[in-house]
Amino acid sequence: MVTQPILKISHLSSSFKSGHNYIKVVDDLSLHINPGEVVGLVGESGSGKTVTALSILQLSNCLLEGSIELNKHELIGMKQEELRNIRGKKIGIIFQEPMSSLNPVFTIGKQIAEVIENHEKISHKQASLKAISLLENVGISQPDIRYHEYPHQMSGGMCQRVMIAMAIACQPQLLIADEPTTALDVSIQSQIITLLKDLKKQYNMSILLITHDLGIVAQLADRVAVMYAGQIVEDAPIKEFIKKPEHPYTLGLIKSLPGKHKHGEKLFSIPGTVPNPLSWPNGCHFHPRCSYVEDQCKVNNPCLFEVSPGRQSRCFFAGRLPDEK
Amino acid sequence: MRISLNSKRFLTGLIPFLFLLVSCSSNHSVSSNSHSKSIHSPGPPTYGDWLIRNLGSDPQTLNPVTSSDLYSSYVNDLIFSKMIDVDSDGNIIPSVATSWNISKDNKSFIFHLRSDVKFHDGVSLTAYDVKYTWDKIMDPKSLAENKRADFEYVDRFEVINKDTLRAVYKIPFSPALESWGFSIIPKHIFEKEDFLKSDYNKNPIGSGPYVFQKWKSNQYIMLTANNNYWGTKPYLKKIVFKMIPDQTVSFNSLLKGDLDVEGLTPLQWKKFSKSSDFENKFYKMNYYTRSFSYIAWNANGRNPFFKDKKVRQAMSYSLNRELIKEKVFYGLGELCSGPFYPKSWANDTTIKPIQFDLNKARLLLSEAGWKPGKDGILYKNGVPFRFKFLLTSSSDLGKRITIIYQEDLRKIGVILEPQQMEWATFLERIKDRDYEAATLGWSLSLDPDPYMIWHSSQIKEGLNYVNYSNPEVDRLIEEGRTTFNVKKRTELYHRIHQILADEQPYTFMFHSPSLVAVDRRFQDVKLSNQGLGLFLYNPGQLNWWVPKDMQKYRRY
Amino acid sequence: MWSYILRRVLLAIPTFIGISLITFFIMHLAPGDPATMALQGDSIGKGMSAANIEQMKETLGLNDALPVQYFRWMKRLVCLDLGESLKDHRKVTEKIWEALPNTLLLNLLALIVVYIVSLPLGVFSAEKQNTFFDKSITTALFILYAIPVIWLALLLIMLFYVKLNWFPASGIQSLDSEYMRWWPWLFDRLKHMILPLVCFSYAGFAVISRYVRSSMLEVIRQDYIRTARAKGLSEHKVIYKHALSNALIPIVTLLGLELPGLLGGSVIIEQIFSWPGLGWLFFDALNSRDYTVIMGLTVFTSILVLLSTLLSDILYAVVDPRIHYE
Amino acid sequence: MNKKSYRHFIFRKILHNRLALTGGIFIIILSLIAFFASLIANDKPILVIYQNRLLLPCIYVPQDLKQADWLNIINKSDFSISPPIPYSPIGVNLNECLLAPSPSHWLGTDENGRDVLARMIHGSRISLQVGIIAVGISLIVGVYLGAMAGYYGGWLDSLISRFIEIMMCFPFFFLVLAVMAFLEPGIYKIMIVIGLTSWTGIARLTRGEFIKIRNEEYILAARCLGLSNSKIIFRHILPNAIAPVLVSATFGIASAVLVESSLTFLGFGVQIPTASWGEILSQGHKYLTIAWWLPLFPGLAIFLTVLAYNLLGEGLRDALDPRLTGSGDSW
Repeated sequence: MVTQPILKISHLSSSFKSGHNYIKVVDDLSLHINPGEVVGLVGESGSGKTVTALSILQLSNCLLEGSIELNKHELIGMKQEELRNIRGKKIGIIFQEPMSSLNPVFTIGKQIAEVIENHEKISHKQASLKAISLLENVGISQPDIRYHEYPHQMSGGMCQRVMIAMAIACQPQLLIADEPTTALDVSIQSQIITLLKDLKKQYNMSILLITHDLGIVAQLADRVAVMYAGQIVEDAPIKEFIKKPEHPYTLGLIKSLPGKHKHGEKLFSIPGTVPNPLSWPNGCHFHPRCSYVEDQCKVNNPCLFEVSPGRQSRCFFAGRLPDEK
Repeated sequence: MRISLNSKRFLTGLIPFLFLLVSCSSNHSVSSNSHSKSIHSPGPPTYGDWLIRNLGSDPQTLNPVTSSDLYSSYVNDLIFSKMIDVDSDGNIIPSVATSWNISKDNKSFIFHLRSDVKFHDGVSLTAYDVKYTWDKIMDPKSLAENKRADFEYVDRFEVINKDTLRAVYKIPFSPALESWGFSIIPKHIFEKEDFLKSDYNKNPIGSGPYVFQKWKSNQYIMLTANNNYWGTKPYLKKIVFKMIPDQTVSFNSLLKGDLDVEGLTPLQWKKFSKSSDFENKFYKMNYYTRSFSYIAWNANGRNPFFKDKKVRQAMSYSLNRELIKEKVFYGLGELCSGPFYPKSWANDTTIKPIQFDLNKARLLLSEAGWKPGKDGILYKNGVPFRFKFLLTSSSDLGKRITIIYQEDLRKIGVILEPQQMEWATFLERIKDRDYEAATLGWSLSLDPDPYMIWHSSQIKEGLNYVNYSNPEVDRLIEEGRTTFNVKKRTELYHRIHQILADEQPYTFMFHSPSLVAVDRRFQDVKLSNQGLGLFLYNPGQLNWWVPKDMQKYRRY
Repeated sequence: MWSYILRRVLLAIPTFIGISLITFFIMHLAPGDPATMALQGDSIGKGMSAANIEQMKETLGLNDALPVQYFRWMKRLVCLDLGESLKDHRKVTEKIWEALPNTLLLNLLALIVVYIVSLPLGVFSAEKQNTFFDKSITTALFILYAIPVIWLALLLIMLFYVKLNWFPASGIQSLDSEYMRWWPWLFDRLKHMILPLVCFSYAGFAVISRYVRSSMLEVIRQDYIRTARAKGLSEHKVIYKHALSNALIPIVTLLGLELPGLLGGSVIIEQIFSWPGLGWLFFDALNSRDYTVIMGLTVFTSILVLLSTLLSDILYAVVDPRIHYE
Repeated sequence: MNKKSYRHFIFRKILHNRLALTGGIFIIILSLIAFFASLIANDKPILVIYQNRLLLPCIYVPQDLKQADWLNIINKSDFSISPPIPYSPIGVNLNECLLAPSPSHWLGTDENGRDVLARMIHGSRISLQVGIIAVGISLIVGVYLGAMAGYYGGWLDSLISRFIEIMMCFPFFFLVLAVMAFLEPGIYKIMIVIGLTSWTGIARLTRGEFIKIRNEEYILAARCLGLSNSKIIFRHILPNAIAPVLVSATFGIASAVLVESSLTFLGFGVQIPTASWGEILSQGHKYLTIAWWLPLFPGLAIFLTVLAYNLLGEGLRDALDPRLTGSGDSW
């Protein structure tokens, strides 16, 4: 049975206004998320993955083209009031820097209760009770005391838990996690990931996980989409992706994982750096750094096509890449 | 007798004055273009309405003994009564003292007081109050320095009985009588009080025509008519003194009717009051105050210029007073030739003021040994003729005259370097004789006795800070102080006038015009022709009244 | 918190002594002395003979050495007695109490008017940065700031008092004010206050709105503002609740800086509008070298300054939970 | 972005900001006028050939011609160039008192017959210098003390803060009076006094900013690199703390011009016969209803200068502080 995707992004491109011209940062991106599914959006920093996340909720002031559909409701061009009913209610979002994402002059309890009161017509008393239960739900001890504390009195990990509590306060269908663990140390990271897993099961919500850490994607995500220079270059279920990547860039990414290399060997790293949005190479954006580059790669622009059921890749030689042993 | 220089409103506005010795009634009429004759409207004078006047700022205090500034004397003259007073012609007239007789040797005076005079709190005024007031003036702790100097030669002052007092002098002292016209303070009140800090200094109790009602500091002082006043009852129900320091605002308040009386600057008088509606809204009064402005040349030898008479005369010749009178006073001032009030008998009208003549100045300077150097500046044995000229920064007209004078002096090779000073600093430099030249002014009392300013004994201690000493002038002054015969004093003072006009210790500049506008609704407005203005004589504003239909303030 | 306040108050005492010491000695540096000035009032009279002035100095105790005079003054200050004015021997506290309400009333109203107007203006121009609205508001406020106060005072008087006769131009109330019932009395006081109030507050708009704008611009770019939007809050709530409460922190310290201005009063405005405030009192005392009144005024200003700096620090802690004082 | 291009970046930003540009141009023109004041408005000719001697009287007057009457020199000279406004700022001419603006006197004459335009041109020197000298001093003292108090903290901070509080309630008039009395009275001394007493606001602001920035990461990083304290303060902290200080500095310059005019109004300002806008305005105060041009033009000049300073300051502040430019362009 073909499940209806919660979120369907097709041919999205968002560009920043700089001076009098617009610089395209996300170029013709298409992605869909099914209910209850965790999709990992992976890419080096500067590949446009955070802009994509923010564009969904239109939080970054850039020009959006294409369509973003949430349960068949087109978000781009939606009136501000309706968009507000989506934000925090239907789609929750957590950010990379939990410490600076909480308002320093309000208590964390008040900031959580604010979301509930904003979307559900319930009294302040019930909202604060619900906030306390949420705090407990995200694993914060003595929630009734913590309710009255300020963000600067809490550690990074606790702040991230508060952010999560805020995001899931109104049981959203989709949670966007923009590099939730990058700013935290490793031990806290795994706690946050297990927390996200439990919440996914408990609220049966789908998660768009944005990160540059393949390890986290492997643990949490069901499917992964790799972005490079504003485009999705590969979209595949996690297991098949790890076993056999279908794009030179994702191949390089997997090879550079520390676990994969042999003792004494030099760690593999993809030569060159991510191009600046102002100067994307024509043709395939990856061709300057690709070790399988051909002439046609430099000229025409590969499109994302189905390699096998549920798998897509943006490379002329997808599926025919020699296996690296 | 009180001489003082007024700097705040230097050369303009109302100048302080208090007393007068007996003088022949002079018949000079006030200058032609004023409308001082009061317009009598039909019908007898009626009571009611207020008079709103303007003081620049709060009077120092309302205790007549300790106060020394002009504003407090304006208010106190209405609240307190005096033994003797002065009329519009400057003659001494009886007040609380009905009569007084002078002993044959001119050394003792006996005053006879009225018995029906009552203070505002109902207690009657007796000779003991007058004696108490005199004791307080003489007591150093009451800080009444400037009044104490008048009684220098008084041997003793005693009460004979409830209504008579006697004053005995060590030597016959002609300017004596006028000094006995001080305001009498209630003994029964101040006895119990600490004299300086007493609350009655802020709400005084006197025996004058007006009772003190309210003083809101830096806002207004309100006096109400004294119903059981022993003299002729005043017609105006209330007199209010407002405090408006800014001249532009006070002038406009006059135009809007918030003020009834206000002094005008020469410019306002000339440019403004020509308009017809100003004419039929206000009387315009123009008179010479008993004051003159001058430039003091410090002849104490510390500077190489002004010890020499010729140099001083040259400096006087190079001041273009005619042009300044025309352009700064708009023709309203009058050139001054000597230290006496032009209409007073002491003034020798035959002496004409020095005319502006740069060539004569150059001649005098070269006679005095000042030869022009290469750069056009005069030199004498190597010293350039460059001197510092002190003036107060608050006096606007002083600045204008200095600028004009500086320009003319430069033409004859003399460099004048102006130094503007804040009033207190200026006073300090004058007191310590630490200056080369300075521009000031004197306001004179009625009695022309010039002892304080010109007698050589006053060089170290008193007011003779130009270091002027001339034995003949000393002799004339001393003689003038002891003779009571007016004709004799006139000759003495005319001689003094001739010597000073020749020696030019000062460059005598102007008799400044005092220009006043009064609301036409007041009747019987009379101007004194001895420079006492509208208020500083008896009856002054006590005669003013307003017909019923023109009264503005009626409700209270 | 209370130990911090106590520490600050204890610390304020040496500061206060320092202020009074410096003022006392610099005051005596300036030439001219109260005896001469008290004797002369505004003109050189007979009293100027050296003997009289010496006598006066003796009675006023001005001949003693400066330290002696300072301690005598300090001794009386300790029992809250500021002494008597050298000019008219009235109690200094009485003179200051007369003038204080007038200046305080006017300045407080001006401060309130300034903040009420410039806060929204600053926020708007920050919100709509670099739009036509922002540019026109800024230019208009600078034009207002640039007008010299002497000029404005005169233009106001000529227009509203002379031509239109809407507002009186001098004094704080009309002569017959105490006969009025309370409502016309209040209206009369307000009418007298309008013109000086405009002169006091017109320059403040530009200053405060610039600070509010730059502080708001900084806050708007913070992450928690994006979180607030992500929570689906209305733009109004995001700006006025989340952004403004953070942007207010530097404005509070600015308020602390403004308080001393309350006492200063402006000599020029008070002289032109004959407003009997502390500015005029101070200028008179300055001209007549009335040492005790000047010292009394300095005591008042320094207490207010120390209080206001302490208050602004405490307000800082109240507004910004991150800061607290042990 | 290397150093040179950063300055170039700011300059381009200001050029781009039309209002700040107009302010800047006005100030530059004003400074030129002030600099060449004696060549623009003077009764002496700019260049004259007289008794076959080439003279530049506006710049240097030889000894023997110090008191000379330049009018007949011009008539008798073979060739001479007179300045556009042939009136000296202090030349009294009593026959032309209080003339309305006319072709001969573009801005009319004052009560002593001196040409208002000539006096305003020479007065511009004083008004420009007042702002720069007074605020220059208060900036240097304020920023330095504020930085020391903010950066080092502890006893130094409380010492400087107490000193700031003392200076805040010090009666500013007294210092003016003491200076006027002891040293020769002059406007430059007053400027220095204004500077020395108005730095407290800037000091407090700088201290606040330094305390905030002191424990930012990039400062800790700089410390780890072993940079000296002074380098950290002036190279790293100051550029970030400069924004509010600049705001108060631009207001400082503007208010210094206004303070000069108020001081002159109260009689403490410039000495006669030198001209300054404040002096002409305070004279004009009395002639408001009679000679409208006396208060109008100096008031207008002060108004435009203060406005120009503010606009330039605003543009500079926006350009200098990258955080505040927000997204994209400026005005």
